[in-house]
Amino acid sequence: MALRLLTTSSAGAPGKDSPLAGKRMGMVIDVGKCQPDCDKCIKACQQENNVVQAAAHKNHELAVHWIRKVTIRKKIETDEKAKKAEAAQKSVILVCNHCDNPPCAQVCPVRATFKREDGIVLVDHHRCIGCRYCMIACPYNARYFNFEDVEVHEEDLNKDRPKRSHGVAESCTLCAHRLDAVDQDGNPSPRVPACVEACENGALAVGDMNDKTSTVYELLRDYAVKRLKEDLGTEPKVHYIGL
Amino acid sequence: MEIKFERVEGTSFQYRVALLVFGGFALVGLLSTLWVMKYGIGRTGMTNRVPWGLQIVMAVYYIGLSAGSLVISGLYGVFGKLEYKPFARIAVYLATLFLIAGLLSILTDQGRLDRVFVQPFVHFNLQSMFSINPILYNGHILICLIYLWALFTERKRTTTVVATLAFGWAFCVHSGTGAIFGFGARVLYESPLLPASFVAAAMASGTALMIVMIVGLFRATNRPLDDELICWLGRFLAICVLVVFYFLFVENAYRFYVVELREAAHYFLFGGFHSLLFWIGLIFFGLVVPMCILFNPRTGKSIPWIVLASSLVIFGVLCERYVIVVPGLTNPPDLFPGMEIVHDPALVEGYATYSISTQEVLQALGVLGVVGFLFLLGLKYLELLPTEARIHPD
Amino acid sequence: MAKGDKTVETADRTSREKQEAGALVSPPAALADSRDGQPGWIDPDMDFIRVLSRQSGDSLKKCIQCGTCSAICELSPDPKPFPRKEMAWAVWGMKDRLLKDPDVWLCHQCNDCSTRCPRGARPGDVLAAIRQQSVARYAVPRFLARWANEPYCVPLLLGIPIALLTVVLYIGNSLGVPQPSRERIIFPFCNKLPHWLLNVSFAVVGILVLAAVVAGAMRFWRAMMIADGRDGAALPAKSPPARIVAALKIAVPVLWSIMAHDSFAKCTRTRLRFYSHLSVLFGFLALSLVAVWVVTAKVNPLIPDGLIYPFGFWHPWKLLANLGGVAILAGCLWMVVDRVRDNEHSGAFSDWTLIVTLLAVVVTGFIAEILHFVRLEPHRHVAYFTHLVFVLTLLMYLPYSKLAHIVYRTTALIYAEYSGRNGKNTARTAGREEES
Amino acid sequence: MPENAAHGRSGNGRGLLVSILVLIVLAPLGYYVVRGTAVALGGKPSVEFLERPATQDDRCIWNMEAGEMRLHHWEHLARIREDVVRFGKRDVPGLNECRNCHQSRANFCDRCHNQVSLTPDCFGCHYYPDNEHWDPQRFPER
Repeated sequence: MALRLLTTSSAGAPGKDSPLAGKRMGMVIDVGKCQPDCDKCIKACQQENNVVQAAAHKNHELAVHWIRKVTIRKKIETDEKAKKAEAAQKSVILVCNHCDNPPCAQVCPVRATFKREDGIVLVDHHRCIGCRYCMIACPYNARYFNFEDVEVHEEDLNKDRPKRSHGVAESCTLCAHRLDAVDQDGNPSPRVPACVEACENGALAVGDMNDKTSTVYELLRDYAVKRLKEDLGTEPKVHYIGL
Repeated sequence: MEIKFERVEGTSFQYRVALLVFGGFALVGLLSTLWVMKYGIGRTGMTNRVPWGLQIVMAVYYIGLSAGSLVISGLYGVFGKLEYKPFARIAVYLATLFLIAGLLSILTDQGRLDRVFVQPFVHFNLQSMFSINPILYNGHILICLIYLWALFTERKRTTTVVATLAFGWAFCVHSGTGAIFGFGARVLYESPLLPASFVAAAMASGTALMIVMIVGLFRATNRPLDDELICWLGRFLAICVLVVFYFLFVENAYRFYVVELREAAHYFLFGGFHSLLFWIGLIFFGLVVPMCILFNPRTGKSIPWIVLASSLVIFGVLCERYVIVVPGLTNPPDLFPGMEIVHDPALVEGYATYSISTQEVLQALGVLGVVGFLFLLGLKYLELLPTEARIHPD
Repeated sequence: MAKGDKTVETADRTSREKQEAGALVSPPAALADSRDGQPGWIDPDMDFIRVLSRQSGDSLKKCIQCGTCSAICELSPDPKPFPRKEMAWAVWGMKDRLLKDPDVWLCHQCNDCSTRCPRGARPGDVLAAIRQQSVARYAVPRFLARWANEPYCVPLLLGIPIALLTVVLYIGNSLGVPQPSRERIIFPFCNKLPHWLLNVSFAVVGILVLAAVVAGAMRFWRAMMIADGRDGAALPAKSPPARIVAALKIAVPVLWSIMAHDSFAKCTRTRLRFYSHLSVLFGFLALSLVAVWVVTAKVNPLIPDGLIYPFGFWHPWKLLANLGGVAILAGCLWMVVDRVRDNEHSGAFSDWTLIVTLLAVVVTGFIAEILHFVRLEPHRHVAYFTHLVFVLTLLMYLPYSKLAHIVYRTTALIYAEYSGRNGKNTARTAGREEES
Repeated sequence: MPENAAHGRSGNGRGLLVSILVLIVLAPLGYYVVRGTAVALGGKPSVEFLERPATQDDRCIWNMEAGEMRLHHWEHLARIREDVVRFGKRDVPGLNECRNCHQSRANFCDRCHNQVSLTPDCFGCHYYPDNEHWDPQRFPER
């Protein structure tokens, strides 16, 4: 492990040596490749980020879901069952959209929710006071609250990742800890997020949208993409192909 | 015209029972809040889809009541109407208490109460209404206290200055509270009319509360009170109610007019329990019946009828606060326009539900208990109530 | 006791007093006691009269020497009762006579006399103003006592402890004076402030204050002795141990009666004063004891295995300190309420300074404690610094501010006991009066 | 003297009240006398140092001396926390790395925190083994 001597120089402000400078992380989801009855990405996320316990919550509405999957179809006004069945169903992955203008960060009274330099929207659990204003402000219902402490078995735990205590809000972090990972010498050695790693169909991609060599860049260049609720001007960075 | 203010003796059986009841409420509220601090707010009716519940409703309601009380004191303080001087002190005292109640309601609702007293002071976000409002609220409490002091020491010029300041500040406070809900994420919140209609409802409920309080207190302590004063307040209340009605009408008409909002408007008006509260609680009992009473020349001059109308308005505005806060959350955001969600294994599809839990009721009672307790103590130890309130003293 | 009884007795006492007082402090007797010893000659100190008048709302002009005050006062001894004679002396500007008078300090200012004066004069306030003058005369050095009672000196007075602490912190932090190794006191979580240096400087200030207190008390004692004509008279016992025993015999009951608030308990105007002063006194004692314990921990033989500072919440000293803080807070707030309620007597400047300083000490202390527990950096250090400033203010000006009553009232009470003024040794007093 | 007219409080009751107050004020002194005697008679002193890693080196991986660590660890942790959470700098060992050497939370963290009544919320979320199987040899004598 590389040792950076802790001197009095504060690492407070993002300086030139910031590993995040110049990046703009984004996600591309290919709806067409997503298999309807596959939930590998969700399982992987829960395992990686210790949300598995929260997901096993007795009350479904109190559980935390960083990544979830909904099935949608065209709205058909008629009541004919046959027609309804005809309409193509799609499985759509929903995560935090990591907006460029995040309303959650705007309304947070203590700046616990913030947008990182590379565009990832995170919650500082050490600071959150649990007012849940961010959940009200989020147009995507992508924020979740830890209503209760959840008992965790030590063997189920990913010990390098925090578990949760009650009273703080949270959402998908785009596995920032994996993207920021460093190797033995302190050089960046990013890994892809857990959900992307788990997806066998290649439906998910996460990367730097400014980096011309990244998959995300190529996908965004080659395909027409849609974003959710673009009319609100939140500029989400999660893009859908074939929605 | 010399007005004498006198403390109540506070030795009667009823007074002690009231003190005991409110004290008990406060204790229950304290215990349930401690429970929440230890175990989290999982036992409330709130969920990930409806993250705000009764406590926020009550906070908004209390802050509104505070505004209205201040309006009554402003009749003397700002506009110099001497015949309302007898009510000035009690009005300002109530305004202060209700603002404290609003703050307490918000406080008890936080997930990490231990951090609330530290983090907001260290990290400040001026873009957030939740950061701006505490300044407005605490400033308002401070101004109210100065106002109270000026009234107690009978400083006439200071009273006028502070009262005017408090009046203006109160408008900021209540617009600020309305602005909490003003953003695009929730269809039913997104309305520039909200702060204005918020102020109107606040005036109505506050005036109504003052009428009930004044009549109740004067009757209970056997102090003479001129009916004419209350009748005038009743007419003022009627106008406020009319304005509230107007704003509600415009808001809903607008929602029906805009195509994108039509579905939400339909949900708001005919969507479930909140629609019941809206039609029965707010429109019928809260606005229509009081207006019938107040605009009727016979009942509009009878004190019991006016008190009845006021009580109904107080209840109606509580319903209004509920239908502001909750339906906006239970109505889900339309993530896929033109599509419908068939299956969502994580969250329940469609409209969410919210039901008030015992836990929240206990906390709300606790806040009420604290305020009621302080109010009773104030009656005993401060010279709040006049010996009489007459337009033409003998 | 029924109200009727009391009235009868008071009336009875008033008439008796009036005759007695007339005999004792009629003008000729007072004249004989004038400043330069010439019989029949009074040299009024006009400044003194002016100061007293200002601080007591022109009470001196209102006094008609009716003696109601002396009759009502529960603390006044039967022979030569106060405050009537003090009022007379004050009117005549007999500063020297008044400042040597232990009776001025026997008054605990319950203001029974002020509320019941038929002319609306306030003897209680007059005596308070005299006490303040008395502190100014006996304090060492005198100019500090003068400053301590001037509102425009407040910035200067606050500036001194701030400067002192800043210098200490500068020496400790910036100049990097090393922490002595092998500390007996362990600071597991706090070294932003150079505690050992703070302890040393507080101890030095404490010793200086103690010296000033002792010097002031001795001056006062000697002055009272001279005034009583018993200069050079010693305690009856001869040998030193016997003397100490004799001194203790006098001092211990007096100290106990101070702690028990015997005098306050006699005050009829309001019961509030008894409780407020009781809680402030014991809170002060508790906090002083804790402070002394922490400051002297390095040399304290009672600490067997080092002292961990800051204490945990359930540590006995911490519990005591918190209790003491709450007691002072409650007591001071009571005092504030008492003074605000009483429109006539709202307290002098020195009075308010003491209450406000005490409140500031306690409130900043609690804030510092809370910030310590929430570990808010660097706010907790700022709060602690402010707290230290107020503590140092309180400590430094103890011999000069209103707080000096700790010293002078105790001295006066002991002297009163010693000289038989408190009515127990009336024979001696009576004999002396016949002589004069 | 109408002494008993002093609003009905008898001298005895007051004496009792004051005696109790004096006792309360002096109680901690008594506590120290008892404890000092116990230590003098061979009892265990209550101030103990904390668990150290097996290596004799007095330096932590943060390259700091133990005393320095004891005085400043939370400030460094807070700074690392800001670095990691807000600025994505993960090249410095944080709380997760402490447990590689100091294996018992009870002995390495809680003891001192309990002594001064501090309850940091670190362990509500961050895993730290609470095993009691620490090596007593690691306890250096005072």
